Amino acid sequence: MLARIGLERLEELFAALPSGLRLARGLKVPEGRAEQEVLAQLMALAAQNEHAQAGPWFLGAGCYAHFLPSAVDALVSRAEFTTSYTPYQAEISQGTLQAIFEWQTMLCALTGLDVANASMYDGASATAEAALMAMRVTRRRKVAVSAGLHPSYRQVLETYLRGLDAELVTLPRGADGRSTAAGAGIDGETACWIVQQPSFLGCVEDLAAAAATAHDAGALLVVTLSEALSLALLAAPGDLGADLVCGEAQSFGVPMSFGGPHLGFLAARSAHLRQLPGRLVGQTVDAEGKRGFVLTLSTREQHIRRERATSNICTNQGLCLMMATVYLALLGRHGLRELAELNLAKAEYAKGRVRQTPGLSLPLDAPSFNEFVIGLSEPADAALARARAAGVVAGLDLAAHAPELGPAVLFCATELASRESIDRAIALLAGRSS
Amino acid sequence: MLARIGLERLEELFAALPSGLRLARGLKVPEGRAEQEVLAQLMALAAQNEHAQAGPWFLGAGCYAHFLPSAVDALVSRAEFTTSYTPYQAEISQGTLQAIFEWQTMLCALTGLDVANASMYDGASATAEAALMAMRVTRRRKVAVSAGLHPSYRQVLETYLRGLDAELVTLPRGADGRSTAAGAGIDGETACWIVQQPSFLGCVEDLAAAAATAHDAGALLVVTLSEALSLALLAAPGDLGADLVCGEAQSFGVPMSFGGPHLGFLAARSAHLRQLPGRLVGQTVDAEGKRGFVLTLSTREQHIRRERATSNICTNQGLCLMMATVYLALLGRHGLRELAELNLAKAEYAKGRVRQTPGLSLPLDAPSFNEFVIGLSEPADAALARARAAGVVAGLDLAAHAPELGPAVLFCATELASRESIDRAIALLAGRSS
Amino acid sequence: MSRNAGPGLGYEEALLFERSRPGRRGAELPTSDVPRVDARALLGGAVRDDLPGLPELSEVDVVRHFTRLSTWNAAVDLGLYPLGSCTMKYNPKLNERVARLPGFAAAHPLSPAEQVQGLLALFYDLEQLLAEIAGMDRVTLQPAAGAQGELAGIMMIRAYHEARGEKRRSVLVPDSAHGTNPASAALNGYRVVSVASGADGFLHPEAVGAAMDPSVAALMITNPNTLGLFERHIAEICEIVHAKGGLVYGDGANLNALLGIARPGDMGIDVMHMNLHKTFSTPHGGGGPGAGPVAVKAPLAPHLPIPVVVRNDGGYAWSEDLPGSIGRLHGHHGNVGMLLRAYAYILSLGAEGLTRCAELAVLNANYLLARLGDAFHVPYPGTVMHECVLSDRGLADTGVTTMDVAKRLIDHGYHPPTIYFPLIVPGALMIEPTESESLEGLDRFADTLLAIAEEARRDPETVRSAPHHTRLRRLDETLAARRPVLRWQPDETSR
Amino acid sequence: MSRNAGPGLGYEEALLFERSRPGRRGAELPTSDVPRVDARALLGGAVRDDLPGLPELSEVDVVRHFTRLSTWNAAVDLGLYPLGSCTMKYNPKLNERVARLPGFAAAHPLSPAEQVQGLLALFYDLEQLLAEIAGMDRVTLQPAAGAQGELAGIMMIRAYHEARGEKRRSVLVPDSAHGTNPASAALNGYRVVSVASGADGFLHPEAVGAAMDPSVAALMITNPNTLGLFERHIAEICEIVHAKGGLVYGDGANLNALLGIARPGDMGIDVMHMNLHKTFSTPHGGGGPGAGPVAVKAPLAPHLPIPVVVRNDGGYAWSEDLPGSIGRLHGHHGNVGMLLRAYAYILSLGAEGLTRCAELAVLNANYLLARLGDAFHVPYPGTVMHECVLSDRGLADTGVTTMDVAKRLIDHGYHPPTIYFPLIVPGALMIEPTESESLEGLDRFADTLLAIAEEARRDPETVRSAPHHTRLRRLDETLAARRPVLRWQPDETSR
Ligand SMILES: Cc1ncc(COP(=O)(O)O)c(C=O)c1O
Ligand SMILES: Cc1ncc(COP(=O)(O)O)c(C=O)c1O
Repeated sequence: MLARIGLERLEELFAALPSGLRLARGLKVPEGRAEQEVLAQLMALAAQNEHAQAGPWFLGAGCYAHFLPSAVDALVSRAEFTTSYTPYQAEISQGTLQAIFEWQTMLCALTGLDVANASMYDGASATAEAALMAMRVTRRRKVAVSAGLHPSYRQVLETYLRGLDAELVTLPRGADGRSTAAGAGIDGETACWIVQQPSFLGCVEDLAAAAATAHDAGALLVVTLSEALSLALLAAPGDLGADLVCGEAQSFGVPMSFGGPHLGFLAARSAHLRQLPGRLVGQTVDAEGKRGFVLTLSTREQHIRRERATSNICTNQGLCLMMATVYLALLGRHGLRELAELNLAKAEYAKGRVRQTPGLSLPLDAPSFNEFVIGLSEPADAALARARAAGVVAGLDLAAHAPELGPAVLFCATELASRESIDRAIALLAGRSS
Repeated sequence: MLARIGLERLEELFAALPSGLRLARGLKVPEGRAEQEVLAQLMALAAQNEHAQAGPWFLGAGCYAHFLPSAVDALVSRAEFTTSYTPYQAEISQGTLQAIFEWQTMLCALTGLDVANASMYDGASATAEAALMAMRVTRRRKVAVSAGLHPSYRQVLETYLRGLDAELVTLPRGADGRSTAAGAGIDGETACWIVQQPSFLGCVEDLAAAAATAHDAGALLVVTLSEALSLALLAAPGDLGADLVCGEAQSFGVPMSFGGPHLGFLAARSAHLRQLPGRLVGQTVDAEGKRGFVLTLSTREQHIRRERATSNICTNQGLCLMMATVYLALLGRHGLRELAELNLAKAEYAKGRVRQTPGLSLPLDAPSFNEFVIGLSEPADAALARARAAGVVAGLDLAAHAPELGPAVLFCATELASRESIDRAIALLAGRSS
Repeated sequence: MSRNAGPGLGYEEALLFERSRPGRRGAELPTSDVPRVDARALLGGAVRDDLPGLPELSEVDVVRHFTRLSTWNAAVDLGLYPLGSCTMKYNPKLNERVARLPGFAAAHPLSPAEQVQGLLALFYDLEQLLAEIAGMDRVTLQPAAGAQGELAGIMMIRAYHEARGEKRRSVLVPDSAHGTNPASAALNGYRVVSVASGADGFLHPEAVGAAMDPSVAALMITNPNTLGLFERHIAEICEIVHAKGGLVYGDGANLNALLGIARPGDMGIDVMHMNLHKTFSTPHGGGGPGAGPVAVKAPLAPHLPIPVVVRNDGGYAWSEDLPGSIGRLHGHHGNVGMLLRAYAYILSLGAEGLTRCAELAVLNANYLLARLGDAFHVPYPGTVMHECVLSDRGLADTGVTTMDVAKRLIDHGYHPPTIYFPLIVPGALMIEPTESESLEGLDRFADTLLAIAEEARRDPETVRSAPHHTRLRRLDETLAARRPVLRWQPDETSR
Repeated sequence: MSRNAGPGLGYEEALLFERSRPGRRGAELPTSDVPRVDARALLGGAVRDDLPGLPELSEVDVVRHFTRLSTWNAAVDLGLYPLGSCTMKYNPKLNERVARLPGFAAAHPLSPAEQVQGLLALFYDLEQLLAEIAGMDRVTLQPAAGAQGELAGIMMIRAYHEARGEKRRSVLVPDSAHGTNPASAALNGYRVVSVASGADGFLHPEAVGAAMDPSVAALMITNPNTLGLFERHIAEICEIVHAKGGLVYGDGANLNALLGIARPGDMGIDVMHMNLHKTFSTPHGGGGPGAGPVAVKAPLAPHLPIPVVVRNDGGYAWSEDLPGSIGRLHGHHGNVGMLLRAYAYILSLGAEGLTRCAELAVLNANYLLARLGDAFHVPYPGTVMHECVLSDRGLADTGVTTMDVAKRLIDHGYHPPTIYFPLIVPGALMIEPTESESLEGLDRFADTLLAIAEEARRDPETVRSAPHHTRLRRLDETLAARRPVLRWQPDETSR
């Protein structure tokens, strides 16, 4: 091969590098190892992590333990989906393209909006991008955020806005846990109001009221979700007036994987299409008139529009989108709904147990979906440690997130939670070893 | 649909069944359960089994713990391989056909013979079918078997011969563990001599001598293997005079799975092709002269020849063949050899430790591959239980299989065994908790 | 009609050996932590030099090779695969996940029973479930496929007669039977006597009665039979055989039609196998592995293969304490990975789900028969069970044969039905849709077959030269058999 | 020339919604062991009625649907996928297995650090490894892809300047840069100033010097650049930027060319991202997920995103104690599943293996350039690094464009190279073979491209109307953009 290139030594391939820039030593990276060895090493690391397959699990807070139907991984791991890339060349990427089109369609149905993109990195950055989009649409610079926004999403939003000519205001949480627009944070400068549904603390928000308030001020209502399954039970945010719906769709068949890769999404009304970030797939026809799909409207995107693009996003979360598309297809119209009802029933059962358990309380009155706050009568870390010692992961310590509630945990019950395990977890939280 | 059939009720579809034969009640089978429930139930059952991924493992004896390269399962689990069937329709089954042809080719190379079929059920039935084939070829009725044949293979052979006009004689084991033809078990009535290489107790047999003895009597030499990896190190049996080579290829990338599905094989010389049981794939051309593959010589088989077929085998072990074909392709010419050498080195190291360990002995002098007998100074079940309690599966108790050796275990060390785990296992067998 | 398939892109791929390049490897070995051993010093002449017959390829070479090969196969996961008698139903993905759990996939057959109680419990329970479904008393899970199950059954029948001091010499097999039936009987040394089916496709008591005498060990019967018909005289036939001291072996390959509807054991069957890869949805794997458990009535239980799983106070154990056993049939415990899948399948479906399988499988077969019966000759008209058999007789004047129709189906993206079987139907097309197919899928398939029948009249040459869209055109099977090339050799010129 | 692909069989498949049939379902839910809840009573108007927009399908419908869809994709596992700038190297199967271990795949981001020490140890070690490979001091693993890494880097640059009391307003970006570079700078509020590449394809110190002033926060540079050339003036350019108080951002998308050969950190780069899905072989997934860790020199370390992993006596912990941090960039800890795969990849290859990647990737690119350089116009001749850029200029008289050549490659079973990028090369064909390709594979690809060039002269219409063998012919992108149909609607007529 070298001869064909006109060289004699492999070395010469790098002649263009100024010698001072060459690395004079080998990399300080351990010697390569065989598959057997690497697997053993990584299995040893994996064995050091607590995980949701090992026992009862009630920790959610933006990353949810749901059952993953076997067909999802079986299909998604097909090499044609896994080892292909962004479907730039439509004729040889129709599999990916059609699936994205199907995802867009289903996401529109779930959110009640007209257009949805082919994924954002995660719920947090999708929320930040939604805020930026609202600022572009409204040409305003103030972003109002409910206190109920997931604290990490909130932090990411701050990161994205820092350096820009933007202002971030926080709207308070009402006594029952729901957001209020009290304090008149929404005004003629406000680009959008961002409301999480259900809120970080599990409260189901009144979106219609929020929409009215936002729209009255000429602002957009952005609804963000970290538990997308709630969309199967709660009214489509678009139907209640939301202009942008964004968030995290990890609950649709994507493994928790210590927080990623997950599946950010962003849906909007047609009117705002040109300001939407991210990839879009559209329908078209081939030279013989047969239906097919292509990436489209890319004049919004960085590879065409560069610094005037709607975002810098390029590689997104393609395979997670594929997981969610397969998942929604499997669960389908009735399955997804019933699954959401089952989640609700499990959480309501847990709430009932809490009510019956001395020493525990429900500090927030607002209705919830599959997650809610349990008030404790001792520090949460002690209660959670006791539960963990009994093999139960009983929720998230809220000390850092909502100290005003006193000792409390955020408790999530999905379809994976058996009644018996809920009983055990509540008992453990209350101080009784079960 | 019923209307199109001309019926009114589903019920009527079964009108042809005499009513007395209809099941008047529901099946006593538990109510159907959701995937999540069935998985949980089976995970609970799986958790009750000792297995080779949980700790050091030195139990072989015909079923071997080898490393399974990830690419094997990734490829074999492709739906096109998993959910297709016997490639009767060649034009739409070329994937399976070409892979079988490749397997046949590699098996010929490993065994040193001319033709190999597309699998038998397992090593045991392959050995039995080889005996039957030898009887057909020689038109003789006596089958001589080395004492070193795997006891289960021996039992299966007895089962297959029972009822036939056949006689089974056993040739003794010499003092060093190897087979001898002493006792003149091989004579003019003998169809074949079946020698396992290495023997059940791990001894490497002298096949050239066996071939000479068998051929002198006009009998065939059948070599059977339960550890196919030995073929990568030991001389090809065909080159040493074996007429039929059969056995078990589980070691080539097939999971242990509690003993099956595994991969029986049978290879022969061209001269005996017409007596070979099982499927064969052959090369041909299509209508345009392009090379392709088809099932061939099926006039040997049950679906054409019925009661005059060479066997009754129909469905065989297709997907296991695919695993082995991928495995051999990955390991390849040098990898498979080096793997065999590594197995040898691990076992020799273990032997060395045994020699140094008071209370343990090596009762058999014959050379071995990756498995050998360790003599103990206490009952094997006690020693193995001690090791197990320490998390080490230290071999097979030979009490039932070779009581004449005194307390002893059959100990197998593959590439999965680390030096440290070998040291531990030997120490545990010798009575020291490591 | 909406299209199922048409022209597309086909990848080419040479043989592994042709792709081989010196020095490549697809798997690295771990560094040895023990001293190297000089194999030759240790083993002398017993050592070989090298493995020149194996290829040298990188992991990516191997992955691409088999990925490309896979694209040349039809598969249930790609569409209807109506191979009659094979019950190519959908294989739920859950079952694949179950079989890969380390507690199953990495378990060892020689672990002491106390250490593998989960597996033994599963064996025990699966035996009970299969016995209930078949209407029999006991089950062995050892046979690796249907044919080995037949062999085991025949051996048990022999053992049964011998235990009664009888030496019976022959086995009756209907002419419509699958080839494994006579082959299994012959493999165990029985003389096979063929019994002709009646003109109506059924086995008649008279025919059996005429063939039945005290030298006959058993009748092998398939019900529904290979024409897809329920053997309506089954009870009477069993009585005739039993009256002469014979036993009835039931080929359970077609059990899918009867799940929860009727049970072979209730019809007089004494021994039967089940093909778990058919009725119980374990994947067919390009030709296996399958599993062929055998169910027996109590009188045959003493002859079951050993070991058997028994339940005692401490849990489950293996027992070889069965003096009348035919012995061992498998090197270990059978195709366990397939048993696991079948078990998960039965638990998933439950009693109602299983019954629904039979109902829909039969409905689907009759629907196809109704849609196709005008265009194709139906040798044995009437209501069928899980499959229907057509023939090419009506196409005789076009020169188009069953083989041509089958190959033309490939162009439309369908795996062809079973063809030229059963042997009693010249030019048979044996179609088994299974319960997995939807109405619209059946319609699309029927439309395609009707279009081919029509094409056979309009443009027979196109049908006769099919397939046209596959990477390879029709393959020459005669050449393959006449000049067998059964392995690649270096001098072989690749085309 | 041996064929890579040609005509074959293509399956058709409608949309999920068109396949939907009332009453079907692809997943059963577990029986509830808790009381049913009346959602409407509980939640009132917040509850919706139904989900009519979701399809109703059985598991087999869904499996066939996506299995068929998959057959319409090109993939690395099917062959050469020479998409320039994307480093479509082979993705070892081990890494897929690793990512699915329950201790990783079912771990939760909010578990207390003591409960996930294996993951934190891995984060810590991977950061060290990436820092060493890049020649930088610290690394954040949070960014989900290269572009988010760029944004993080730009934010850190802003924080760095602001910490020094400086408000810089603009970022220099060469005209050959990838679109994410200017977009990332703009997303963080910087004015983007484009710097022209030299006629020789290199960025020149003079050009940078002319654009550089104290209002410039940073220069973003890609090295090797998007022409595949090593920016030979990199050291001098960095000095110029540094001299004016600016920082240099390195786009590490092309790091594959430099592994073990040279390190951006040693050239003067202050901040850079790495695309783990390119250089470190995590699968591209049809458009992600990727991972875009950012490496920085020590002066930027105070500005890394939080949380960071720290090592203490008790093991590893998260720390948010970084007052200068730009904040959090990801809802949790980044695309961890991709980090795991990249870690396994680095451990597998080791120092030598990584260096070998670079050597072979560069060798392969130069080999293709040598084979193709006569038939295709080479806008910037010379030795390239990991990729080479050609153009369609030589074909102008045939009317065949880069687009046509790309589409014709599809007929031969190849995914086309990146086309029409970098923007400074009209009609660019940007080819990155990666180290995964074998010599014979490269030759086959080169032969194909040469044959297409030849065909363009002989029979331009065939090239211009390509692809011919795919299920769909050339798709109308203009129509899609002009009349956007971005979701399926019931009234939409399916064709
Ligand atoms: C009617 C019938 N009997 C027996 C068999 C043999 O079963 P197996 O292939 O599992 O050995 C088959 C399968 O092809 C069959 O269709
Ligand atoms: C040169 C270059 N820079 C940046 C990017 C953006 O990286 P990502 O797609 O990971 O966001 C790419 C990827 O396409 C690239 O090729």
